[in-house]
Amino acid sequence: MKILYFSWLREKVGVPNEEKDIKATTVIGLIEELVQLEERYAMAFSDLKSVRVAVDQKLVQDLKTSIENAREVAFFPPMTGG
Amino acid sequence: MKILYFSWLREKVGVPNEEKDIKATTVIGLIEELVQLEERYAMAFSDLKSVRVAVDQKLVQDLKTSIENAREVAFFPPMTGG
Amino acid sequence: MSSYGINHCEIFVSVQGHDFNLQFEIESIKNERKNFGGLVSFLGQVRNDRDTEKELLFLELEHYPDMTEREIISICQEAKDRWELGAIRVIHRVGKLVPGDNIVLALVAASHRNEAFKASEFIMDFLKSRVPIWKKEHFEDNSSWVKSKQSDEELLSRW
Amino acid sequence: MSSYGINHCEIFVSVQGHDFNLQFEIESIKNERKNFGGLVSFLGQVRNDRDTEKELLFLELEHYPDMTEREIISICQEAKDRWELGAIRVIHRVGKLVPGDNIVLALVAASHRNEAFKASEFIMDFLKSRVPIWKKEHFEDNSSWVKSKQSDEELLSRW
Repeated sequence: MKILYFSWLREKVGVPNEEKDIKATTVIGLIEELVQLEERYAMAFSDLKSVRVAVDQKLVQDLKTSIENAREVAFFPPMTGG
Repeated sequence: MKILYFSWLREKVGVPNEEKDIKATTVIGLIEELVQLEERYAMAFSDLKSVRVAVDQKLVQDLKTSIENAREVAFFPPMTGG
Repeated sequence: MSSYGINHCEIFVSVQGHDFNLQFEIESIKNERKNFGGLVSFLGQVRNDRDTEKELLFLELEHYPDMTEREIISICQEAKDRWELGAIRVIHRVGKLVPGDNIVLALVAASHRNEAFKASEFIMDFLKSRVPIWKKEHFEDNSSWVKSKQSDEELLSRW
Repeated sequence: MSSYGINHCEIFVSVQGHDFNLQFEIESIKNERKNFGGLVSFLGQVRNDRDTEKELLFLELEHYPDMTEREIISICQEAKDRWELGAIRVIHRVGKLVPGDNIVLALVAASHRNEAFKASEFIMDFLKSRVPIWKKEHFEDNSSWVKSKQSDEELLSRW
């Protein structure tokens, strides 16, 4: 699965994107799996209220959203476009 | 006193403006005085709900507004700018 | 053509027969104040679909010289008092205009987009029914004065 | 860059590094449909007064390629469904921008000014907090990501 990070989440994780074999089947499961891996993930996901998620480029509100069959999951802070 | 007419009021009266010696001291008095003069004024002022008035280039809502000391009074239909 | 600088909000108003250029007007604001953040513009043009039966040949805009410009300036000053604005530029054309021609431009620059939007809508609402300008539509075989709309009058009550 | 013609409302969206020209974009709409009646545009530029203490050197706009453009198109389609519009053109720049540079342009053409104003505000409100773009401010000796504003989020509830 392709995982993407933007803005300060990208800076904390240290890479813009990565391919990972993931066991988790939901967004929150994926976050917990990443946080177990390394300290940089734990730092990036320390405040989930500031984290927004897109599954296959669609914004999802619920962290329990399934990621089974998803090609890519993106994590980023609240958007500041316009 | 200078009296100005715009849009279809100008077309009905037949002139864009004219100088007149006026006895009336209010807007409604001026209208009544003009209507007595000639049929074209009576036609122009036949429906006062469609007539807007400016005294010295300031819109007035009340037909009883004084025109004493006024230099010019203008009559026109509701505006359609923009 | 009139230009006033009040409370750091530059107000520019012109009632003119000749055309204007939106890009030029925006550059004028940029030159005055480099950082306006947000700029809202309304550009009005002559349509030919007012009456679907007939093709509009041209529009004739009559106005009350002197008073027109002064009324527009007073609308802009009212807008400047209600919102925090950086600059306002309003240009209204008069005379004969054909379909596709520019009629009116209202530009409002502000630090916050919400204020620029509000001020621009406010100015357009008042231009529609409080400025001494009248439109006459000329068709192939007849012509008629555009009637004021009750809906335009009602819009004023929201301010 | 994407262009869709749906229900006679042309939607054009571009997320790009290079600058744009408002006059050119307006001419593009005019060429497509001669008589739009009213055209509302919002032009956003980089200010340098976000932090009055420090001078902004440049702004860096990061985005989520592919998704950004698709999200903007979906906002425009929602606007098209809510109001009767003739054309929508949205351009959002990404990359490094200095104070005074254009950031974003939202153009909406419609027969009635009220609909053009509403649609344009709607699009800007959603661009602010529903499109995957993030701004980083670079000053002389530090840099920081722009925080999203609660007030921008609250504006969405009015639609």
